Amino acid sequence: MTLDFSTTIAGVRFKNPIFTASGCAASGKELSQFFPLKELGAVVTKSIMLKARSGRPTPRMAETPSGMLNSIGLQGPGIDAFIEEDLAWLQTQSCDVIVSIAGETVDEYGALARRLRGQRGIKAIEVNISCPNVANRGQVFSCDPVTARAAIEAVRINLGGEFPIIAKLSPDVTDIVAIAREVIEAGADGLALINTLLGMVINPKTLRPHLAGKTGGLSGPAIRPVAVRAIFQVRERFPSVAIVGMGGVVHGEDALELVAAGADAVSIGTASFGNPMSVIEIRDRLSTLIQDHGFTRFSDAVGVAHER
Amino acid sequence: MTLDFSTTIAGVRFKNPIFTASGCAASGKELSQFFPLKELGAVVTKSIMLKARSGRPTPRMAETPSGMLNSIGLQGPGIDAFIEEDLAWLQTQSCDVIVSIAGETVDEYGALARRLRGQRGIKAIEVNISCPNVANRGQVFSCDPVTARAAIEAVRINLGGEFPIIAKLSPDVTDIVAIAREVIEAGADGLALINTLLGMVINPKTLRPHLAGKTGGLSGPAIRPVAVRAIFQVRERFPSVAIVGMGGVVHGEDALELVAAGADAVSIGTASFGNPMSVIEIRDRLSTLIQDHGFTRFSDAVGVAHER
Amino acid sequence: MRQINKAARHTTGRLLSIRKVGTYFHLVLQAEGIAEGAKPGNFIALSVGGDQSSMLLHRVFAIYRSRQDPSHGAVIELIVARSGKGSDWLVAQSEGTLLKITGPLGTSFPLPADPVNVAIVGGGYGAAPLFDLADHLKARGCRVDAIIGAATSSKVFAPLEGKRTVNSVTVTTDDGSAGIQGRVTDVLPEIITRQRIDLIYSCGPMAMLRAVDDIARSLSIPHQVSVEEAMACGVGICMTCVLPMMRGDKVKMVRTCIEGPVIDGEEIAWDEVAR
Amino acid sequence: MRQINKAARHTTGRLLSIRKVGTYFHLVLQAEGIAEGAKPGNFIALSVGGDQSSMLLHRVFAIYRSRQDPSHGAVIELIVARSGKGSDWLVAQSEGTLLKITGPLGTSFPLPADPVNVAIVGGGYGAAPLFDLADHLKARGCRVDAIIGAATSSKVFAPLEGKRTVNSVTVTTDDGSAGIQGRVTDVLPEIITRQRIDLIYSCGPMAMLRAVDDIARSLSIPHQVSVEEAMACGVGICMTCVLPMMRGDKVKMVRTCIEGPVIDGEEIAWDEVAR
Ligand SMILES: Cc1cc2nc3c(=O)[nH]c(=O)nc-3n(C[C@H](O)[C@H](O)[C@H](O)COP(=O)(O)OP(=O)(O)OC[C@H]3O[C@@H](n4cnc5c(N)ncnc54)[C@H](O)[C@@H]3O)c2cc1C
Ligand SMILES: Cc1cc2nc3c(=O)[nH]c(=O)nc-3n(C[C@H](O)[C@H](O)[C@H](O)COP(=O)(O)OP(=O)(O)OC[C@H]3O[C@@H](n4cnc5c(N)ncnc54)[C@H](O)[C@@H]3O)c2cc1C
Ligand SMILES: Cc1cc2nc3c(=O)[nH]c(=O)nc-3n(C[C@H](O)[C@H](O)[C@H](O)COP(=O)(O)O)c2cc1C
Ligand SMILES: Cc1cc2nc3c(=O)[nH]c(=O)nc-3n(C[C@H](O)[C@H](O)[C@H](O)COP(=O)(O)O)c2cc1C
Ligand code: FES
Ligand code: FES
Repeated sequence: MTLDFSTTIAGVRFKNPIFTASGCAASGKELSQFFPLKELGAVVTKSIMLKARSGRPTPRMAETPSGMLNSIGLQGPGIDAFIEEDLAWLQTQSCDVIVSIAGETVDEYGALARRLRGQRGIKAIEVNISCPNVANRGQVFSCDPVTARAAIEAVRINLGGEFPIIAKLSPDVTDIVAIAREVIEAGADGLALINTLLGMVINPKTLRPHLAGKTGGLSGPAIRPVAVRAIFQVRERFPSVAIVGMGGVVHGEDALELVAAGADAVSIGTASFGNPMSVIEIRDRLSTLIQDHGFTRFSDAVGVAHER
Repeated sequence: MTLDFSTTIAGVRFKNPIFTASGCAASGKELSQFFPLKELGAVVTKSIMLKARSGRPTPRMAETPSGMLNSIGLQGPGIDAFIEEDLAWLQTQSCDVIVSIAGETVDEYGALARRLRGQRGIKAIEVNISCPNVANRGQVFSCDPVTARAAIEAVRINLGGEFPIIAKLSPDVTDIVAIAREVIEAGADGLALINTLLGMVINPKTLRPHLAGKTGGLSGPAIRPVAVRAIFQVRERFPSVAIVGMGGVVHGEDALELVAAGADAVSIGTASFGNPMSVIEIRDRLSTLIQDHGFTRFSDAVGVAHER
Repeated sequence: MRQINKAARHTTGRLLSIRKVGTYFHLVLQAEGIAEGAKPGNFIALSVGGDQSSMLLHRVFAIYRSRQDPSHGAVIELIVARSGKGSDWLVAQSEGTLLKITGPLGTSFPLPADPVNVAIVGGGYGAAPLFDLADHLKARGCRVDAIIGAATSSKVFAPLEGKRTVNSVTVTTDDGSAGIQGRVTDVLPEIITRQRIDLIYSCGPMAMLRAVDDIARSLSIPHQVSVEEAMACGVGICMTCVLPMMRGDKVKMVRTCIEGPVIDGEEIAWDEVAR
Repeated sequence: MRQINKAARHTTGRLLSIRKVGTYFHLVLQAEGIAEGAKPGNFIALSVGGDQSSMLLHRVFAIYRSRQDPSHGAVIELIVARSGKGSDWLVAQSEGTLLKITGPLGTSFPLPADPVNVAIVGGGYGAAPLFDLADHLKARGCRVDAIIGAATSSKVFAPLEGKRTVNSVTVTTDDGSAGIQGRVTDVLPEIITRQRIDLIYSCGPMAMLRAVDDIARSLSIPHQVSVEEAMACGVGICMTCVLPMMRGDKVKMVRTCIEGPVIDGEEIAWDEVAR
């Protein structure tokens, strides 16, 4: 019995369901010295903005129990340099690429989408409307149904149906199902669940916030139960929407948890920081586990926790 | 130099700022074999409801990375038996007591408050409007500004000003400052921050939700950065409201983090499950740390992270 | 009457020895202030994983034996099975490791006043505390017949000293690799009849306990059960370890770390127990 | 030109020995596939805490020396200071522990083509990689003067073999418990003049590096700095380790694990560095 380990996200097929998480693999080059990128289901690139951006000052990170806070602040070269350099390089690696974009305004989301139209070597667009590391928390589009919808509509209109749209949501909301509904109605083909939780660490020596940006995004196994819950809730309400799950996956068992809750694919973030081979190890372990459970197709395991 | 380790919550003085967390010390008796309860700033009792309640079926817990999920479902003997037995016993221990109450309806909150009026040996009432372990998530009063306000108003009116009211809030909201504002306006003298986060674990063997109640509340060090952030945000906006902080405190250093963020007292929950002496060890360590930082009064350390 | 052991202490003890016994591990722990007051059926709770561990909750283990050691003072012995991340960590420790121990906890096996005929029924590591109990029963003049079951021979816990204590040992294994192929309940009725058993004690997996209790109830033989529910604290403060039990004519969710682990079989509302 | 070491591998290596040196610990690790390609200035990243640890992120350490060991093959040596929960765990390990190692990482010290006069300036454990560098410099015919500073004598890292390699060693301590009381920068200008220093290499706390760079800039002496920024991954994927650097006429936030740790002093926009 061989396993069909492929997965389909909004009509697009990926050879396996293990992706990098946006912002946790830069644009892929750095991990490629440890394994060929085409071993992955997809490389999800760091959220790119319209203009070059230097991000927040340091310290930008704090380790927390079974997790970490980051406040990178979407540092990046801007969409033009990204397309010319990073995307061009990725195209030489015969790997599947999902490009993550982040705008400061609804118009910027539109402009980013326009800029990506016609680019080769992209399988889908992940729309980060949930980054907590921006000065004005009002900019977290996915915390408000109205702005969440507006950002996704802007992307949809400007993308012209060329690539599937995956909307990345924040768990820091009272009702994630309600936000999911908005973005699905606005044209999202899939959802990425979850972005980081807003957190803070106080430095016990200085008694001041440890991060220069004060607050940061909490990731890692600490938040996995929140991710599983969010995926489960959204999958329950929207049985057919594509879900890319993420949040604290370190072992193959963790990936299986997200899959059973309803994830069609699983992105690996923080785990790579402590072990650059994590993505490969998790992929291999997940494949074994799924077969041990008697599945012959990965897709049959998706959402299995909802069965009675 | 001796330390004034006392703290004042809404006009009431407690000999030290370390409390038990509601639901993590039963009604005190069990811990009293390890240390005298009067060593604590206060015992916060498990949230009590109007009627006896058997709670949720087992499994009721899952260990998670640096945390745990629980779905106890507010098991308890009901307010009458609580007053007659648990509260009466606590009165014999010369310890300070904060009674936590939880209702299923606004009226029940009112009825609970009425029932506590005139009871001796109570220093304050904590109003749990944020328990995630109830069948209908709509019952999480603190997830909605309107119900949050209504529950606190019902308590205030029925309590007749006899005890200070501490409203316990959920972090599972888009804007915790907005909820804090509502309950303060409704008459809360203090806030308890934070209750557990809604989470889920899937059993990797059965591929079904591990908890009988499917979802549970996430507690422990995993959520500490969320607690610190919530306390910091609320303290920033409401400099003079009393805050009882909680969430993932295991060491004295962790307690200091919450204090620096703005907590006037710190409750210890999950830590006691792995070490019943935690509360005492944390109290002693916090006292040392505060003195090492040069404070002579505990209250001077409260909120110090907000200074520039 | 079963009574909660109120002598519980929290202390730090040294792991004095650890050695493999079949698939189990036999641990000897220094436990000053804990071992002295322990009664058969009591358990202890351990912190696992060390200071920077991601595991916060207590792990609980039945006390296999407690005794006064000539060179190490008060010690307790455990029989530990690997069954997850905490027990994996525990059995990987070497002599000298310091462990945080809380105990003795829970109820103990009530001892009969008269010298009656007793059956002890143990499944897997559940057999461990029953041999200590047998010692006490023998001292009171009881006849003790042991029935020890397991999935396979390496999981049968029946130490030599233990076997010597009791009047007879019947071993059953699911796969027939030791003793009689089958379950403890396949041999129990016959032994009850032959030895005119007055009283049964059992400890093991919940499914076994229930099957034993069915037999005990049908023959109206008193049955003391040591149950095993997932515990987060072991000391009565978390309410996770509850079991539905009859209290008067009502079913109540009762903490098995406080009103158990040793419980009257007939008090358990088996039909309400989650599976 | 400094170039990132592209030979990075992820492997498991055995801790071969660990021994205290002053307040530091000297570790020898088996590092097949890593040690072979390491250059002076490179570093490695370790996972800490074991399987159930609450610590997820890499810990990075400069390679003190890498060599071929007759009995253990390719090994690397580290000098580790206790400065937090991960390093506490690391130095508590005993011989035989298996560690996940990623390396060699980062840029290395560029070596001059000609036999010039070099000053190496090390602060605390920062002195460690400089002695290996000195070896290479001596092989190219350079004169090497070492200035080693620390808060106190037990934190001065100046091993005997290292001292033999260089032409002179000047030790400074803040408290005067060893060598000259004061800072490395109190003695550096005089040594620069006396030995006609052409090139400076430094490694140590950021404040020291900055002070050394001030002197280097004012005298227009090329200065290669090995910086230390908090790192979560060490391999270029997290963007936490950035330092503001001049790129053309712009200040950019540059990853010090990829474009560093060894950096041209004059490229660092010190005024923008957070404190
Ligand atoms: C009264 C009592 C006596 C016991 N005596 C023994 C004994 O003598 N020898 C032995 O090997 N085991 C015994 N157990 C079972 C032992 O407690 C579990 O095997 C152990 O806690 C599993 O921990 P883990 O970290 O390996 O598994 P994990 O699944 O990682 O444990 C996670 C959490 O769940 C709890 N948990 C999981 N399974 C159980 C379980 N079966 N019982 C209680 N808590 C559980 C743990 O305490 C921990 O808090 C006993 C259990 C009880 C209730
Ligand atoms: C290029 C480079 C080379 C280094 N070489 C050495 C060496 O040879 N010997 C030595 O003792 N130390 C060295 N350090 C410092 C060492 O990395 C830190 O002391 C160590 O990571 C602290 O980990 P911890 O768990 O003890 O502290 P924690 O504060 O618990 O660490 C938490 C997190 O922050 C990171 N972190 C904290 N402090 C530092 C720091 N100063 N530098 C980098 N990351 C940090 C850790 O990597 C970890 O991810 C070097 C650092 C860098 C950047
Ligand atoms: C350092 C860091 C940077 C991140 N940057 C981004 C980003 O640019 N865009 C984005 O959508 N998510 C970003 N994330 C969130 C991750 O993609 C992921 O949603 C989150 O970390 C949870 O997964 P994990 O627990 O596996 O890390 C970042 C996370 C980390 C830790
Ligand atoms: C087993 C368990 C039961 C709890 N029961 C209650 C409760 O009855 N009422 C309440 O307000 N909070 C309850 N809580 C929440 C705690 O009081 C506390 O807010 C939360 O656990 C975070 O603190 P901690 O991380 O220190 O545990 C419970 C938490 C746990 C783990
Ligand atoms: S295990 Fe916590 S109450 Fe029984
Ligand atoms: S440490 Fe992660 S990018 Fe440098």
